[in-house]
Amino acid sequence: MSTKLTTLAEAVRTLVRDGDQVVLGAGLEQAIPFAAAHEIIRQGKRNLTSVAPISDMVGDMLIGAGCIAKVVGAWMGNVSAGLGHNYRRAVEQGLPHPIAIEDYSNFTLALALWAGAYGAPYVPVRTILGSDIMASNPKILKAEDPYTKTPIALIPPLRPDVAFLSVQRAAANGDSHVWGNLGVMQEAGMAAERVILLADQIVASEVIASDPNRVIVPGFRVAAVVHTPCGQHPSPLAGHWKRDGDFFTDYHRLSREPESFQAWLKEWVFEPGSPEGYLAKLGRRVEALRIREQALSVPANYGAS
Amino acid sequence: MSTKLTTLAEAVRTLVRDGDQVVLGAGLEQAIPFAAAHEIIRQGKRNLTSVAPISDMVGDMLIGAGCIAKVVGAWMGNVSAGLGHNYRRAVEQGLPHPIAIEDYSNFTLALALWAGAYGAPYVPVRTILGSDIMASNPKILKAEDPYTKTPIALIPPLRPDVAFLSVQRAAANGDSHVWGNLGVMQEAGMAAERVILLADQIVASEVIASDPNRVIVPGFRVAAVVHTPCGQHPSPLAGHWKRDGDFFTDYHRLSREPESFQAWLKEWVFEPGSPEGYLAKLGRRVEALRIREQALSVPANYGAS
Amino acid sequence: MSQAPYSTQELMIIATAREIANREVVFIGMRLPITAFGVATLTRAPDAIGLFEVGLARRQPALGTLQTMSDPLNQLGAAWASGLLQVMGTLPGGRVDAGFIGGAEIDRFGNVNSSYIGDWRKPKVKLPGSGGAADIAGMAKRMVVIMNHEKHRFVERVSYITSPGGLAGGDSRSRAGLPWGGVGAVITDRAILRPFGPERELHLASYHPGHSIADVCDHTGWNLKLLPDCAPTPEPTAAEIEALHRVDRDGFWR
Amino acid sequence: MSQAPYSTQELMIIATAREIANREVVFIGMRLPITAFGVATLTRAPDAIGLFEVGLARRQPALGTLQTMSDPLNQLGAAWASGLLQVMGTLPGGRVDAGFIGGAEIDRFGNVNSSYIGDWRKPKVKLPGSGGAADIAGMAKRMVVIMNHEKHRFVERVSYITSPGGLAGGDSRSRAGLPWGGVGAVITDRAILRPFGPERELHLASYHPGHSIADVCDHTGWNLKLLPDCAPTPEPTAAEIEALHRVDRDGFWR
Repeated sequence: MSTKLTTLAEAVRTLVRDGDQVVLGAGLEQAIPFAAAHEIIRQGKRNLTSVAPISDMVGDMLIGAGCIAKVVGAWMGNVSAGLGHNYRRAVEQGLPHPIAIEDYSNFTLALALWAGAYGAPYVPVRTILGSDIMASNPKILKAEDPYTKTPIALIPPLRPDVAFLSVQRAAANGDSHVWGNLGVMQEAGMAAERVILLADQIVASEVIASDPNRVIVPGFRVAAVVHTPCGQHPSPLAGHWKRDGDFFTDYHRLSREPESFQAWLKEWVFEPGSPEGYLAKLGRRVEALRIREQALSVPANYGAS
Repeated sequence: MSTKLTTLAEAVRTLVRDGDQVVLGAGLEQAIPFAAAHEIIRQGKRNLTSVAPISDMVGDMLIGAGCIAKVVGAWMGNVSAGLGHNYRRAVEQGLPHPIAIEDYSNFTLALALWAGAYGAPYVPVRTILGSDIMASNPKILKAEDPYTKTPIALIPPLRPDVAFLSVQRAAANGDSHVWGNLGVMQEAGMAAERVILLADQIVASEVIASDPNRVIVPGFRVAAVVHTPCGQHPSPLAGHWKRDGDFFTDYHRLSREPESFQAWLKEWVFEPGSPEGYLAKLGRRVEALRIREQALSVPANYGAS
Repeated sequence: MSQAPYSTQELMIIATAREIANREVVFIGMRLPITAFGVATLTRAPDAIGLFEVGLARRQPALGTLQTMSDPLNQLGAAWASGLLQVMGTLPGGRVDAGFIGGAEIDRFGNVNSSYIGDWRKPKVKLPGSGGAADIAGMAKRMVVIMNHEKHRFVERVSYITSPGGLAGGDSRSRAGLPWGGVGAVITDRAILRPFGPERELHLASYHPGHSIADVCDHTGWNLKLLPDCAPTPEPTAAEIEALHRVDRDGFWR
Repeated sequence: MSQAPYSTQELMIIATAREIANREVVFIGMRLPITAFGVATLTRAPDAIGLFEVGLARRQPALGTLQTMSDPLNQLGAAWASGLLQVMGTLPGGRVDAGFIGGAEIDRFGNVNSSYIGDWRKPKVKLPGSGGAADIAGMAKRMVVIMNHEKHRFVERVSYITSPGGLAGGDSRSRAGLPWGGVGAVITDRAILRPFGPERELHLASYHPGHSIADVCDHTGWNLKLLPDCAPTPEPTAAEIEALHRVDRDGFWR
């Protein structure tokens, strides 16, 4: 069995290319692979397209750092703190450079990834009929349902180049477990050309194989596994890490002006230099976020004889 | 919290109507709710449409008993033993009466249920292009993909009236856990108007809530919960019951002629009279099928503090 | 104005809770509607189900204040943890009775904007966007909008329809292809508006204690008409207040 | 004919295993292909992945003889347990290298019938149907058909195309809208056939030890042509036989 374990720097260097479509927020408000965004910024990737229904501050940060040319999504901001200042600056003032927006709703973006995952030429839908999303996104076509002769919207597939997924535990062979709300993790993982797992814990393959129903994206779809404890900080991870609300609030305040945002980037992205450096800088703060309560799932038996 | 617990006889009496579209084989080769088929036969339901990708002998038995007017599916027979004799007699000779067939492949039938579950007007697909399924099923339309201008097939939604789902454990509130291969259980359960769970075990709601990711069809979609230990016999149920291969072989032999099939029906459906009577008739045979091996899933923590 | 034993936000929560009937399946966003869902489950709707677009369903709200729908507290004890598609798919599936959304602008037909202020090709302000709001507005059997009542937010015509209400009024919503749904209520810090008449224009249904019809109309950017039975918003009952205090144990909304 | 140290079915299994390259993702049906997958993982393809349309993926075959894909033995130690849609969706998703199917009839372009003998409107024999075979034939990068070689099964034209091979030959498959795929091999109890030439007609690639070209042609319902390098099927190697004995520990296939 060949191992897929590697470092985050190596994974980003070899698997993310300038111009790629990248998924970073497939878990919506949990399991956001922030560590990957930091590495993308450090390596100076450019002209990326961010694909996600909801981008909590991870998208805003990448825009401010100049990595993003286009946002394909339904919502971008700072979930608990407010608007995304870098997003606003880019769209309203073209700073640090203009970005394009491809508007979706959450459900239609999920359908686009579903279509990409499972090879559907497109998916017809009714949920956004009447919405100006139909106007501002030219890829969404108006059509008529041939069965009922009523109006429908057509959502074409998205096949991202790279999807980063934060998971609670993974084995070196690429199999993994993730739980809590799953957002579009399965669709993004099945649609993307290259899947990179950020695993909070690396475990023996037997742990994963003990519960194959908890595997959302199978290992054969995974290109690389990176061990990044708390790599989703400041977002939460069910059963493992609480959300660091103050971090979002601080970011919101410091990203209000480009200068203070650059200082924030220097302090939290460039100077730490690596996931390990970031964790070290967080220091004892990370221990306060660690979940200690045990509320274990009642096991399922897979015995066969 | 109101309970959804009831008896199988009551559930079939109140929730299945003559002419209904009924799903009985959503788990494909495991978790086939045979006890429900027996009760449908006993209550003499008529003109049902069977909806399932694969119908192991449960469909054949319903056809032979005269309950089925139409088969919507991809495969019907006796998975381990061969062709379905009642199915053949109905199609080839109109005995006990003619039945209509709506042909699908497994994937396109699953898509039809997916569309029904999630309100898609239809799903476009390429997997069955070139197959005569496109000819023998007039509901599947040929069309052109407006994006690529290439041929596609359109699969319209299926919204069954009733779906019976066999699950390992359920709570009185309708929440449940099911594991092993899931077939189209989620799509059927989300698409059907009325979902009836056949639960191998009834457990406290806390057991289910301990692992919300193992819930495939949420309780709010469930109309009734019936406690039917080993109600999926002779099909298997992951971690709970082995497959009773001899039972399939015996059925295959005895269903070869209408007379011996009627005798089989009398012995295994009418005379037992109820799930409890059926279990009693199986007697010690059922103990040999019980899985005793413990291969428990490594738990997931849902702790939050 | 007497010193009410509840805050304006508490009144809004209780008014929102009253929009949930028993056994209903409702899409709840963050903050105020979650608390309202909790009040509903403790009063008129013990068997209501709350859905979250991140991929969760709950029978009761989480024990504690959430920052986001994905907080570990919201995962613990959930009735269903799944994907966005499965949970939001219940909307076009026709299984969702009501959905609660907010927004930056609303117009007289209940269309909501949370995407762009100004022309979307060159916006004055870029708002965060739809999230799941457009889907909820499109496919919940009814949507309830919760907003602060300010004249520049309650406008004749929104600059961008993120979430369709009645579109141009009358049958324009069904002509656009939406088979059901539309505005059930708009709950503000001053009043409750509901659609009325063949045009389904938003009318004043009730004004909150401490507010007057004139005050509400002054803060509305169109010529707000009154429902025939327009009256003050009923005061919270003791049972409602008690339920709210049980749900909002940290006193976040006082 | 010398007494071979393996059965015809064991030779077929080993020939099937040779169709799986390392790291490939393959759809395996029941019985013979499952065993072949096991042999492949122990010989040339240790990192191959086997998919089952009921909703499973495995890195190794189950320990023991299966009656169905859903047997508890096949669930235990699976690499992925999911739904039919997720697992079969990898086919149109373009992630499946090969798929193994059987059938009742096959024609000279490799189209397979497992639905109806005779006119489907009034069939002489109703066969079980496609199951997942049509999808596998349509969207695996190549399909491998495993059948017993009988003249009435190897026909000029099947009465119903359940699972498309080359359709009418030439570019008719891609003109039908199938963007990739087609027959990789047909493995029988007498021979191996492969498509060849611009028409992609099935040709004799090799004939099994103990059989002759004439014998294979006699049992084929069309004028079977030979591949330029047509030769006897290579004998199983000692390593292949050993792997087969390890997988087929009950001796089911001897």
